[in-house]
Amino acid sequence: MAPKPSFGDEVANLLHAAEGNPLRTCIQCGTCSGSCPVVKFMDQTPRRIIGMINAGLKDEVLKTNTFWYCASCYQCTVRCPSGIDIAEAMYALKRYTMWKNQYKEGLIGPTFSETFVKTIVRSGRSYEPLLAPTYIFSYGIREFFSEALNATNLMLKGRIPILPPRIKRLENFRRMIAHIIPIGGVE
Amino acid sequence: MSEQTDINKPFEPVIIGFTCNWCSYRAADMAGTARMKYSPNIRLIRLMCSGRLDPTFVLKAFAGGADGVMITGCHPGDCHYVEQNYKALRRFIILKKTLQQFGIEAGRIKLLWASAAEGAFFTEEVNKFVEQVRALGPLQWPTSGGGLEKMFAVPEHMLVKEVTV
Amino acid sequence: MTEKIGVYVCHCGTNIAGIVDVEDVAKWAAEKLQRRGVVIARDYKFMCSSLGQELIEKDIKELGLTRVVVAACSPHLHEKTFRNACKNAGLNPYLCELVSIREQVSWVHTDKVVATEKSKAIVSGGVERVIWHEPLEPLRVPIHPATLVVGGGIAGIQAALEIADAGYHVYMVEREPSIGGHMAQFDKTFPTLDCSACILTPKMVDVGNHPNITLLTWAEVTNVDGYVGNFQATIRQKARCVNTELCTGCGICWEKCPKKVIDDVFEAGLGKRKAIYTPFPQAVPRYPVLDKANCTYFLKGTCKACEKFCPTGAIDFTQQDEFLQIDVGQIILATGWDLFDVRRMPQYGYGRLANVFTSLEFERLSNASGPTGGKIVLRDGVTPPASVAIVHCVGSRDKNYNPYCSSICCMQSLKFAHLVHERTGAEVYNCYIDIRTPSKGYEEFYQRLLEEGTHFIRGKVAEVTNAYRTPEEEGKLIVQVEDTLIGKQRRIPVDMVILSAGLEPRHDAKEVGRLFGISCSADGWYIERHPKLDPVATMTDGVYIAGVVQGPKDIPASVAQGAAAAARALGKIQQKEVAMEPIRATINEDKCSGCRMCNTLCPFNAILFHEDKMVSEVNPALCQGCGTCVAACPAGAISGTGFSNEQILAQLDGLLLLNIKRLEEIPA
Amino acid sequence: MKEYVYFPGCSLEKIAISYHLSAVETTQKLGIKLTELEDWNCCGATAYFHVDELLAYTLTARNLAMAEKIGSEIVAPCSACYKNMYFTNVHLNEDPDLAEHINEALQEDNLSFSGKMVVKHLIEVFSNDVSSEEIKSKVIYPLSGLRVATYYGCQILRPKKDHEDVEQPHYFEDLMSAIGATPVDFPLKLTCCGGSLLISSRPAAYSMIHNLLYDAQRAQADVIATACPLCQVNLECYQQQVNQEFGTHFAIPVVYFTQLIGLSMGIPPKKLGFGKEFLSPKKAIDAIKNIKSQEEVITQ
Repeated sequence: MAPKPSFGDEVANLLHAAEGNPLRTCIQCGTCSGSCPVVKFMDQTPRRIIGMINAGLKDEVLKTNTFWYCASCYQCTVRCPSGIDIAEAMYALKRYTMWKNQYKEGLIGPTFSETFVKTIVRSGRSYEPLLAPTYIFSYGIREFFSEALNATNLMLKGRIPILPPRIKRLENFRRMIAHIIPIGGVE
Repeated sequence: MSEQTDINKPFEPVIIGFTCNWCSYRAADMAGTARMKYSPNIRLIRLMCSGRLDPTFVLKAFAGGADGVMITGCHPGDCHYVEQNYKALRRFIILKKTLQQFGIEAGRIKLLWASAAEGAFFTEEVNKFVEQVRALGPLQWPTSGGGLEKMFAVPEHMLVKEVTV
Repeated sequence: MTEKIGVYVCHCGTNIAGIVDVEDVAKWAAEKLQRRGVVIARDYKFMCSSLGQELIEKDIKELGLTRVVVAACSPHLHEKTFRNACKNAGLNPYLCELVSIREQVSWVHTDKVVATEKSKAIVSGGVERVIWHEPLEPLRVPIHPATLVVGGGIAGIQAALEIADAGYHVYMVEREPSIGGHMAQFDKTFPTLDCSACILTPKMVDVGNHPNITLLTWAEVTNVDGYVGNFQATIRQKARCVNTELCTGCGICWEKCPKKVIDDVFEAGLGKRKAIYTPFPQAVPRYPVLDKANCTYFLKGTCKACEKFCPTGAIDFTQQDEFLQIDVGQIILATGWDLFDVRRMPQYGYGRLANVFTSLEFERLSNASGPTGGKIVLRDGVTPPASVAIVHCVGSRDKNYNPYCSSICCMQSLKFAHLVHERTGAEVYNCYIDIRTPSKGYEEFYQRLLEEGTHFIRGKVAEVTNAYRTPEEEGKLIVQVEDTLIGKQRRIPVDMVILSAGLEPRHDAKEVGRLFGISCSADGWYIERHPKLDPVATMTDGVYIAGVVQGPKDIPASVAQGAAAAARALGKIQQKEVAMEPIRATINEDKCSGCRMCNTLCPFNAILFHEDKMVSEVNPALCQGCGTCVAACPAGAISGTGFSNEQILAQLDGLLLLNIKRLEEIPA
Repeated sequence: MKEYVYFPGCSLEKIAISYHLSAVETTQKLGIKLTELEDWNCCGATAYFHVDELLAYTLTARNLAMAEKIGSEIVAPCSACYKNMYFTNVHLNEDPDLAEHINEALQEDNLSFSGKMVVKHLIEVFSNDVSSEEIKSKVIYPLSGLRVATYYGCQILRPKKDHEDVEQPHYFEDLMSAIGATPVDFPLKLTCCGGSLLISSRPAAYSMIHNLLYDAQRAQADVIATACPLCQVNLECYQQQVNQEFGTHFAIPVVYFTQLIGLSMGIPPKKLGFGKEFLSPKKAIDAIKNIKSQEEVITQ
C-alpha cells in the first residue's frame, strides 16, 4: 500500500494546478513575510509556516492563526522568488482546518466563512446585516455599538437592504450545489 | 517492445530517434547528465545534421518494425551548418504526406528542434511522443503493408557481409 | 572478408552497472552477435581507465581485432580516448565505435530489465555500424598563427597578453572607445581592496604598446567565415572622426568641446562627458572618439571647436566607418556582461526614490576619479548618508527575473559596506538571503566586516518605500524586510539604498553567439564544451570563451579563464596544423548524373560543377560534413565518410534487432 | 458602440449603490452599453475558497455560463468578483476535467460553460477599451486642483496576469489626470485595505486601514478614489473607529473613480450617488458648483 503522504504533500495536494509540491522549493528568504501587510498580527510569519510545513510540524501549524489572518492580497504570491503561490497555500490550510475542524480556538474566520457560504447557498446572494453583527459581540460591547452605529448610518444612507436578496432560480441553484457538496454539509 | 508477443504485457512501442550531432544529441546528453528520466522506448541514431536525414532511413525504420520515428535538430537559425535544418524541415513535410499515402498515421512521425541546453524539453517531448505512439498502437507495417518490407529492407548487397566464424 | 569485432561494456563504476546488467549485455553480445563477427565481449569497471584501454589494446594485438565497439558514455566525452587506444594498438582509430549506454540508458531510465534490453539493442546497432566503418586519416589543415580576441575587459586583456607575450599576433576588438571593461569602473577590488586602476592600468598600457597586438577599439566584428585554423573575420571600425596618426591624446579637444553629454556607459549615468571624449583619463588607446549622435557640428552644422583648437589637426569630420578583413586561426570571446536593469523591480523604488543607487552607480560614486571624487554622498551631491542599506540578490536567485546566483554580489556588497563604513562612518545594513564567500580570503573579509560592526539581516528585501508611519521614518527610505533569524518583519529607515544588481548576459549575446557559431544556455551564457573538464572551449573548434560570458564570475576567475583560453589557443598554434574529423562528402563521378541538385544545397559552396565533364565535385577543404547533399543525391552518387548510408542503415538494422532475427532464419 | 455583460455583484446592490449608479451613468456618457446579467449569484468573495474550492468555481462558473448566452465580454466593478471570475475562467480553461465536472452541476440550471468569456474589471474598460484621451475629450468640468489618492487595492492587479505591471501601474493616475485632477504620490496605492479581515480579524483590518489613511493624509489627498466596493466601505465607514482606535482625526472622503469621472463629465452629483457617503467629498463637488455658478453669471 502507498505510504501515508507527508503533511507537506497533503497541503500541496490542496493547491490548484500545482505540480508536485512547490512548497519544497522555498529558500526561506522571507520575501513573503516582508511583503505581508498583516504579518505583525500573525502567530508565525508566512515563511515560518512554510518552513514548519516542510518540517512536518502539522499540529503547530494548525494551531497558528496565520492563515486565517491572510487577507488574500497576493503580495507574497507575486513576489516569491521561488514562484510559490503562498496566498493559495494559506487558502489550502484554511480548507484543511475547516474540513478537519481543527482550527485555533476563538477564531472568527472559520465560522464567518461558513455562515457566509450558508447564506449564499440559501439565497444565492450575500446579505451584510446577517453577516457583520453575528460575530461582532466577540469584540466586546464597544465594538458592538460602533458597529450598530455604522449599520444605522448605512441604513439612513439607504445602503443596507431591509430584506435579504434572493436569486430567482433558487431551486436549480441548490440542486446545482448539491452536485458539488452535500447541502447538509453547509446547512 | 513490439518484438514481444506476450499479449498480457501492455504494448511497448519502439521509437527510432534521429539526432543531430550539435544540438539535439547534446540535448539528450544533457538530459543524461542531469539525470532526467524519459521513456526507454526510444533508441537514438546520431547524424551530423538533421539535413543528413535521408527519407529512406525513416521508411526503413518503419519497415523494420519501428512504431514511430522522431527527427530532431537544432532550432531554426541555430544550425551548426547554417541552414541545413530548414532542408530537413522541407523533407519532413513531404515525407509526412508520403507516409500517409502508405497508410502510416501522421502521428507516428515527429520533428523536434532542441538546443544543447534543452535537456528537460527533449525529455518532455520524447515522453509525449512515446505516449502518442502508444495510443496509436502497433504499426506492424511490413505485414500490413504487403511486401513493403522487401522494398525498404536492408539492400541485398549489404547482407552478403554475412560473417561465419 | 570477415571482421573480427571486440565489444567492451563499461560499468562506469555504478553509473551504468547500477541500472544496466553489464555482464548480461556482454554475454549476450558474445553469443547472439558471434556470427556477426563478435569474437570477444568483455565488461569492465572503467573502460576509460588506462587498464581498460590496455585491455582493448591487448585484444587487438592478440586476437587481431579489426573493429572495436565500446558501450560506455557519450562519444562527446570519450570517443577520442578509445580511438587513441586503437591507434596505439595499430588499428585505424576510425574503426572504433563508441555507443552511449550511460547518457542514453542508465542515467535516464529506471527499469533495470528494460534498460538492459535497450543496451543490448544499442550494442547490436554499434556492431552492425562498425562493420561498415572504413579506415580514415584525419584531415590536416594549417593553423593561422594569429588570434582574434573579442572584448577588451580584464578576461580579454589577460588572454591577449598571454598570446602576444608568447610571440604570436593578436587582434583585439573592443566595442567601446577604450579597453578596460567593467573593472576600469571600480575603485577597489575585493577581498584585498587593492585599487582597481593601479592593477589594471599597467595591463591596459601593455596591450596598447604591445608589438604583437593590433588594438581595434570603437570597432565590432560583423561577420565570421571559415573554420578552426582558418577564420576570416570582418570588422567594422566605426568612424572616430580623429586621425589616430596625428592625434597625440593631448586632450585639448575635449576640454574645448562645448557639448556636455550624460555618460550612461562608463559613469553609469552619474557623470557627464563631452561629445568628443575618452571615457576616462587612463583610457587606452589615448585618442578620443567623436560621438556623432551628440556632436553639435553633426546636429547643427556649426561649432567645430575641437577642430579649431586641435594642435595637430587630427580632427576629421569626413571620416567614415571602415571594414577590415582579417585572417585568424582561432577566436577568444570575452564580451562580458550587462547589469540587471533594476527598474524591472519597481518595489525597490529605483528611479522613483532619488537615493536608491545601483551597484555600478555606487562603484562610480566611491571611485576617486569618479563624478564625486570618491565622496560617498546622496543624489544631491553633498550630503553624506548617516545610514545605508545594501540589498543583495537584486534580480538574481529569483524565478521572476534570473534564477541563477550572480556569484559576485555578496562580496561586492561586503566591499560596499566596508567603503561606506570607512568613508562616512554610516550605519550599514546588509540584507541578504545567504552570504556566499567561497574563495580564498573571502570568508575572512566577511569576518572583518562583522568586526567593523556592519549589521547583517538575513532576509530578501520586500520593498523600499518613502511611506513613513512614524516620525523616525519621516524623510527616510524605509527598507521593509523580514529578519528571518528572529522571524519578525522589520522596517529600517535609511538615507541611502544600494541595489546589488545581478549580472546578465549581454543584451545581444544570442546574435553574437550565432555570428561565431556558438550557442547560449537557457540563461543566456555561452555553453562551454564541458562544464567541468573543458570550461573555456566551445562546441565550435577554434572558438573559446573567457570571463563572465561563460557565466557569472569575479576578477580572479575571469583572469584565470582568460589565461586558460590563451593556453588552449597557443597549444593549437604550436601544433602548426590541426587534425579535423575526416567527415566529408565525396562524389562518385561515374554515378553523378550532373543534375546539380546538390550544388545549391551546400551553404559553404563546397560543391563545384565541372561543365566539361558535366559532374559535380566536393572541395574537401570547404566541406563541413553535414551530409545534406548525401541525403539529397537522387543518383546516390554522393557518400559521406563516417556517416555513410550503409553505416546508418546498418545501425538502424541493429537497433531494431533485425540482424538477430535474420540470423535465426539462417541456420549456422 | 462597445457592449458588455454587466455583473454588479452583491455589494453594488445596496451598500455600494453609488458605485452602481455612477458606473451606469458614466458608461452611458461614453457610449458603452452595459447589459446586467440576469439572475446572477454571489461570486463568493474569499469565503467560498476557505470552504470549498470546487463550490467556489461552480458558483462563479454559473455566472460565466449565463453571460456566455448574451455576450462575449463580462465586466465586474468589484475587484473580488473580478478576480474570482477571471481566475475561475482561467482554471476551467486550463483544466478540462474540472470544467467537465462543473458543467455536470451546471446542467441542473440548464447551463454550460465553454470558456469563451473575456473577463474585465470596470476600470480596465475605462483605461484600456476607452482610453484616457477619449475620456479627456468628454470632460466639461476639469477637477482642477483636486488632489486624488488613486487606490488600486489588491485584486485588480494580483495575482499577476500575463505581463501586467503589478508593482508600478499608472493607469488609474492617468484616468485622474485625464479629468483634470492631480494624482498624489501614494506609495500604499497597492497595499491591501484588509477588507476580507474586517469581520474575522478586526484589529488587523483597523491597522491596515490606518496605514492607508495615514499615507493618504501624508500625501495631502483631498479624496481617495477606489475601484472596489470593499475598499470603499472599509476606508470610509470605519474611519471613525480607526480614529477612536489610534487617536487620529482622519476625515478623508473615499469615492469611486466613476463618481469623479461622472462629475467631470457634468453628470449631476445626485445621479452619481453622492449624498450616500459618510464623508462628503465637498471639495470635488464645490469645485464643480463654483464653475457652474460662474457659468450662470456669464450666461445671465
